[in-house]
Amino acid sequence: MGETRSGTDVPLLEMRGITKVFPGVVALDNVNLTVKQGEVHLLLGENGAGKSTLIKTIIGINKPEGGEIFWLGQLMKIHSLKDAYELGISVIYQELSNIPCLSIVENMYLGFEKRKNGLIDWKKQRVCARKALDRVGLSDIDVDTPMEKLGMGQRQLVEIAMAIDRKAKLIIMDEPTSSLGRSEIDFLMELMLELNREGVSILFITHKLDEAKRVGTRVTVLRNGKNSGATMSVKDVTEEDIIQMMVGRTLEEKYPKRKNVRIGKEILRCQGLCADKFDKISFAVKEGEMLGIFGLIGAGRTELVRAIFGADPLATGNLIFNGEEIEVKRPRDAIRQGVVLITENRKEEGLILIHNVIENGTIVPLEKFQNKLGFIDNKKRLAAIEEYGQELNLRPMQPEKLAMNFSGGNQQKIVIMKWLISGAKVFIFDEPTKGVDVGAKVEIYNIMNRLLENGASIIMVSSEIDEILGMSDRVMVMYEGKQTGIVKNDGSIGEEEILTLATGGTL
Amino acid sequence: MDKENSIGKKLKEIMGKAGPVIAVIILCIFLTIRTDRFLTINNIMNIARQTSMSGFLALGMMVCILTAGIDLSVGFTMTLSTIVMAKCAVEIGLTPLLCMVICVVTGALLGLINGLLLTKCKLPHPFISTMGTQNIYKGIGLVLTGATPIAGMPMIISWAGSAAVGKSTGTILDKIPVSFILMLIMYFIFSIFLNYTRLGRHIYAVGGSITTAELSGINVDFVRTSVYVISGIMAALGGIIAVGRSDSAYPLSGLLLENDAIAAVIIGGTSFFGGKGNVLGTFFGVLLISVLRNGLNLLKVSSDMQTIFLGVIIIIAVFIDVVRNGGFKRVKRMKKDEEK
Amino acid sequence: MDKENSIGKKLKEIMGKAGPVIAVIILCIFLTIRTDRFLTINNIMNIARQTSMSGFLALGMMVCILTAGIDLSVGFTMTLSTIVMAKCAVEIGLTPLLCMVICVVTGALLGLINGLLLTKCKLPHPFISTMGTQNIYKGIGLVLTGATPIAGMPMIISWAGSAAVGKSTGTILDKIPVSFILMLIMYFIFSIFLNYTRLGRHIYAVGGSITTAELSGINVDFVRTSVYVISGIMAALGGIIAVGRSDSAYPLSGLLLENDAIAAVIIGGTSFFGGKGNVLGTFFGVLLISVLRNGLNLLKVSSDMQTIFLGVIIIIAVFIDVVRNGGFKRVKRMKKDEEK
Amino acid sequence: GGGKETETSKESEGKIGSDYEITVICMALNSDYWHMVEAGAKLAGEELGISVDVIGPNAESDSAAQINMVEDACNSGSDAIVLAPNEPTSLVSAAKTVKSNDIPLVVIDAMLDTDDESLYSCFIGTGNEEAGAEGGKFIASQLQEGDKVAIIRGLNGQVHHDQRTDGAQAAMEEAGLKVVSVQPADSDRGKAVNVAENMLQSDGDIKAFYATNDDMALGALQAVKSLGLTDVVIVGFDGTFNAMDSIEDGELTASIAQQPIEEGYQGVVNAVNILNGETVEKHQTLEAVVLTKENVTDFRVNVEDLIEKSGVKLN
Ligand SMILES: Nc1ncnc2c1ncn2[C@@H]1O[C@H](COP(=O)(O)OP(=O)(O)OP(=O)(O)O)[C@@H](O)[C@H]1O
Ligand SMILES: Nc1ncnc2c1ncn2[C@@H]1O[C@H](COP(=O)(O)OP(=O)(O)OP(=O)(O)O)[C@@H](O)[C@H]1O
Ligand SMILES: [Mg+2]
Ligand SMILES: [Mg+2]
Repeated sequence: MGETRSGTDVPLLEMRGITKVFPGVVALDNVNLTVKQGEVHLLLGENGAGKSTLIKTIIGINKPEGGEIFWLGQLMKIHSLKDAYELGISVIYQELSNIPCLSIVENMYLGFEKRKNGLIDWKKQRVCARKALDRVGLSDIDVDTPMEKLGMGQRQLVEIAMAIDRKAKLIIMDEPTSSLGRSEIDFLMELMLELNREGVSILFITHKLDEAKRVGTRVTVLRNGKNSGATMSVKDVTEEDIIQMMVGRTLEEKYPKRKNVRIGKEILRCQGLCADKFDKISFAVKEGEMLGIFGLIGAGRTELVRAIFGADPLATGNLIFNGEEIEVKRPRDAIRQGVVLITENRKEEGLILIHNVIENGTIVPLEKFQNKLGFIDNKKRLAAIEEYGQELNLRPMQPEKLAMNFSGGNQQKIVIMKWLISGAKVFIFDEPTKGVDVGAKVEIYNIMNRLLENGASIIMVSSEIDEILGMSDRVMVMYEGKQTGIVKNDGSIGEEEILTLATGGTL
Repeated sequence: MDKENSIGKKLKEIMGKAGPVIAVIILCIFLTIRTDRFLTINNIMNIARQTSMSGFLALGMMVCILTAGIDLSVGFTMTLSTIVMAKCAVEIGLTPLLCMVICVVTGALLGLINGLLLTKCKLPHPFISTMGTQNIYKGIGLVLTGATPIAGMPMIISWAGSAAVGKSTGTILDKIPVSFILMLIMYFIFSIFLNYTRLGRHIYAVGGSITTAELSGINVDFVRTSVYVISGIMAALGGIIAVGRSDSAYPLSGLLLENDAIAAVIIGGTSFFGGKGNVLGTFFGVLLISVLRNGLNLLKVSSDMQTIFLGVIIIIAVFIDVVRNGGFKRVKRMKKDEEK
Repeated sequence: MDKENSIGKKLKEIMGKAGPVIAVIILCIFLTIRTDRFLTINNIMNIARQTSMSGFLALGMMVCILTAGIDLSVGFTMTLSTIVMAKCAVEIGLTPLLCMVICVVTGALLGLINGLLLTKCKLPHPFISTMGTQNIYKGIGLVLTGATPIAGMPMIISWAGSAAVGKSTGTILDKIPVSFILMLIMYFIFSIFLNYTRLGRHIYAVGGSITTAELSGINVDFVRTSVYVISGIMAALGGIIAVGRSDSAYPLSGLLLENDAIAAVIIGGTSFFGGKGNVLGTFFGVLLISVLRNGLNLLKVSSDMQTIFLGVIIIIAVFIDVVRNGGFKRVKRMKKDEEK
Repeated sequence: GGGKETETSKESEGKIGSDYEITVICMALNSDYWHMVEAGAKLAGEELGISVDVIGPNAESDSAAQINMVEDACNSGSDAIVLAPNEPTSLVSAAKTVKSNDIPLVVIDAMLDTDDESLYSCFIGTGNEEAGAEGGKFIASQLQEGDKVAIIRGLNGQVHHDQRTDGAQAAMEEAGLKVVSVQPADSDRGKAVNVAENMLQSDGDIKAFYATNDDMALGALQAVKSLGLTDVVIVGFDGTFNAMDSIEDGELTASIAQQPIEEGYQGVVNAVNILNGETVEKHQTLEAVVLTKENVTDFRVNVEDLIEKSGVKLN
């Protein structure tokens, strides 16, 4: 690893003094970054540190106010994405970027169509696409399948196939693993190392420090749009050092302990829940208890919790709330009982991005803010926002600010605030820390702990074993829509047992 | 971020809300200078009278657009409601008040059909369903009337459309049209409704993000159906005024009215993508179009040129909105909005 | 998932593409039974003739809708292009071929304006910009002609609109209208264009997701501008046929034509949200409307009832599409699409 | 022709030397017909030395716009208003507005649908129904009893098209012709081609088309020509220049011409007379002329002279 094949020491990519200002924000302030030939370079930093912005300046989406970019020692002039691709730079964006209604092969060659006599050569494209898909382990998928029929992880792999097929010298991956499960991640890590051996450089952005350390050669950390310390060799730093560089302090514990929690009576019981993607699921949660739900990608966890919440139809099964059977046909039936879902996709399903914190925070229990005549009292709404905003440590604490202008972690807090204000009792979190930086993660865990201390129950769906083992009282594991076990997380089990269950084995 | 928030943003915000107001004022000043007939009580009352009907229609259109919808059938919903009312009044001879109630109920029902097509039949976009019903309502109106106007409305119906507030009091009250006052009252009610009631806020939420609204426990189908019912009711009310004004219900009265209503709403700053907009903006959007039409008439500009002016004004008003909202930045977001 | 994929899905897929075809066939069978005038060569040629103009307009509208856009100005783009052509031919006396070129160039320019308003002036939605230009183009046409038709076109121009392929050959060629053949050729060209050229595929991509298209290095502004230029050109070509057919260019010829074009495209299965649709569907969408109009005329259905039928057909056609595509499930996704 | 009366009215010129402002509001300003009304009105204005404004909405179906125009005219300093109401019932309320402003109102072309004679000072026009009947009789004179005839009309719901249709239909049926089909083509030439084609298809041997305006008649002509038929009688309405060209070329059979120039001219002259305190005849009827190949050239020369004098530009 890390040996330069060209024999020269000319860096592949060198960025000097990059400055990028958005109205009101200095997103990048004099940032330097050097990617050598044949290395896996890590770019780390908190949410909003400027990582995505930096890579967007490489490919010409953002025009920086200051700074220079060199490609193999030459000043790089990129006017469009095409120029970047032609130089040999491929990008896998943070937000999945494919066109759902078009087929895999179309997506792969979008903008780079192979042509014969001026017309698109579909045959050749299919052949090439087939090869590329085989390479990333999608050999059983037809190249003409519409993208929308694939799962999130599969889509991510198609994007990687695309990058490989373009014979890039540098592949930039902006959080490619955030929607992947453990085995896919392992596969991807292997693939990265393999590509690297073939001489491809990789610029890798992630919030998962363990995987970063597994593949990284060198690491650059950004903090508030500035370089935080010099670029270092991964061998020379510990995870703690990196966290220190990212957040400016050390974190005492990654998974804070709960105090004063009293696990009380059973509050929600699910019996024999069945639907399309899951079968005969039964479990219960108690007051003050956190139940973790683990599974590999496509295990059906999201579908399960959405069905409990009434967002998707449930075929059969009973929901018993506080000892009484309830019927949940739509989300509002669940909400009325105090069972709420914080979805995976906060931007599209949790927030109204163009509305401010007050609107977002009070939309569920609007009737609570009505005066005697039935009109909404805005003073009461503001007071509630301020109260809960303080409690959740919302930053910045500006009730009139639009949700779209908050960072990822703070957006998650607004969603939680909405449900806190509605007086929910059972909180179902689906991947609550997806794409959230290490510092903000701890804040979210603290909020969860406080909820539990106040007697609420939590069901947490997560793909990170660490998080599951670090936070839950009990763990339910799912495999291909079936429940393979519920175990107490009292130290008697560990990663291995959970993974056995998650791959269909028994303990 | 914060600095901008303080002064510049506040100013921008005020400008933002006042945009159409400023346009109306500039237009009025220009017209006052160019023709001494403009700033007379009579003319102002003319404008008031001419504004009322489209004012009602625009209000209904606005709530639809706030949910990211649209109601293309609004013109012929109006026509058909008034035809039903006129038939009841003139041919069956029901009491005028009952006839008016029937008119409003008809409007509500026609709106309900639009809403149900969207929420129950799951037609993908109200553009399509209301384009369909627009033709249907128009056709039914023509069939019902045999394509001839129904005239001879009872007094009370005419009153709403053509009477003045006072009667030979010798004051200005004799000139203020009742219809305009009714419209003002309705705008006031809507500004309360949209800002201070649950349904009102839910309309904004559904327009802001339909999925989030659904997952927040809002009865999205109810909200989406409601706005078309509201639009139907507003169309019927506008229709009562139109009938009063012309003392007849005729089957082509609704032709192209949806265009003016949409234009007024968009000029008034309501986002075409839903979730953003206010009653005041729409009011001034309606006013801008009325003043423009009146002014061009007074300046004896030919109707062909008026058509051109209207087109230009729609584009300029929206363009100002784009620039005002920070142009590029916002547009980037908009583009994202459009995206699947 | 997989089982469904095999048989049922395949069937659904074929049905999906064949939807409007089946509707056309059913309608034809019905009409053949009900009136012996329907299935005659003369009548089929009538339908062919009556289809051509709207066929061109629908093709242009389709590419706009494929990018999740819309071109409301298509009718008056047609009108204005033909007026310019007619003025060149009749008043200036340019050679007919040059006049036709001028017509197409005018259409392209008018389309370009629509495109630039969207991409350069960043107007938020083509609904607004083309509603504005619709009025502007209409007004300019009225001013240019003084609102009276321009008649007396040179032969060649009339030829495209009214001639038959053959001339006293005594065969069926004498009856096949040139305009229909031209339309068929254009549909063939478009089916190649949309499926086998980069711009064609990029149109689908932009409609599928504008942000992703941008991120994939597609010049989104170019694509979006192009479709309006294409729409303008199609409108102009449709216009040449319309002029040839009626031997005159008149300033209200474009009134409401956009409605038929949109209806045909949507009936033909193109998604209102962009990214999905094919030329064949649009062809049968256009045909369905023409056959319907012709059939209702033959059956002596009053024009009022025809209006109603058209509305009902729009709704039913789209509803079938909803059911066909798996109703609920798809609608859920659609809802997400609409969302910000 | 309207020429004769024009000369006789000239005598009254001396009496009037005032600076009246008269607004003429047409049904629309979208056809030669209304431009001829404009020409007549302008002509009268020149002769009488007063200022005449001619306005109108851009579609005959837009009565709301016309109501607004009447109100705005009351307010823009007009001394008298000459109105061609595009919707006889709706415009009654506008007439009331005019009355309440104490402005004399001369109605031209089409009557208001009201029994209240105090609303207007006088009416000048051809009855559309009577003119339609003239057309019907003309067609009957060209055909045999029992022949099939089709009518192409303007938008359903537009009253003067109703009247033109009714008049002609009644006259033709009385003469023993068979009216096999009445379809609207929305006053649109392109649509008329389709409609005529479909009519010929569904009813075979149609011997005559009657259209309630010339554009639609010319559309029917196109359809007849493109199907290679001859000997079909086609009669339009309005006597537009396009129609006159076509009649001169022997293609269109006839067009029923009202006297728009005379209407406009008399409208203004009567308004001035009323302003001068004279009494005028309440209902003044102008004859409709059936233009055929025989009389069209003379008629046209006269019309062109008058228009040229008025300074109104036609296309
Ligand atoms: N188009 C834009 N307009 C305005 N501000 C922006 C824009 N894009 C990014 N920003 C701001 O720039 C800063 C850096 O954002 P960026 O997306 O680069 O963060 P990041 O490091 O990728 O974070 P994450 O880990 O959450 O992806 C943030 O404060 C963000 O709000
Ligand atoms: N928004 C979506 N659009 C299309 N497919 C989706 C969407 N969300 C989930 N899926 C797909 O549905 C299938 C079931 O996944 P589901 O989300 O239930 O699994 P899971 O156990 O929750 O795993 P994960 O959430 O980690 O993907 C997967 O193939 C997934 O990729
Ligand atoms: Mg990022
Ligand atoms: Mg999931």
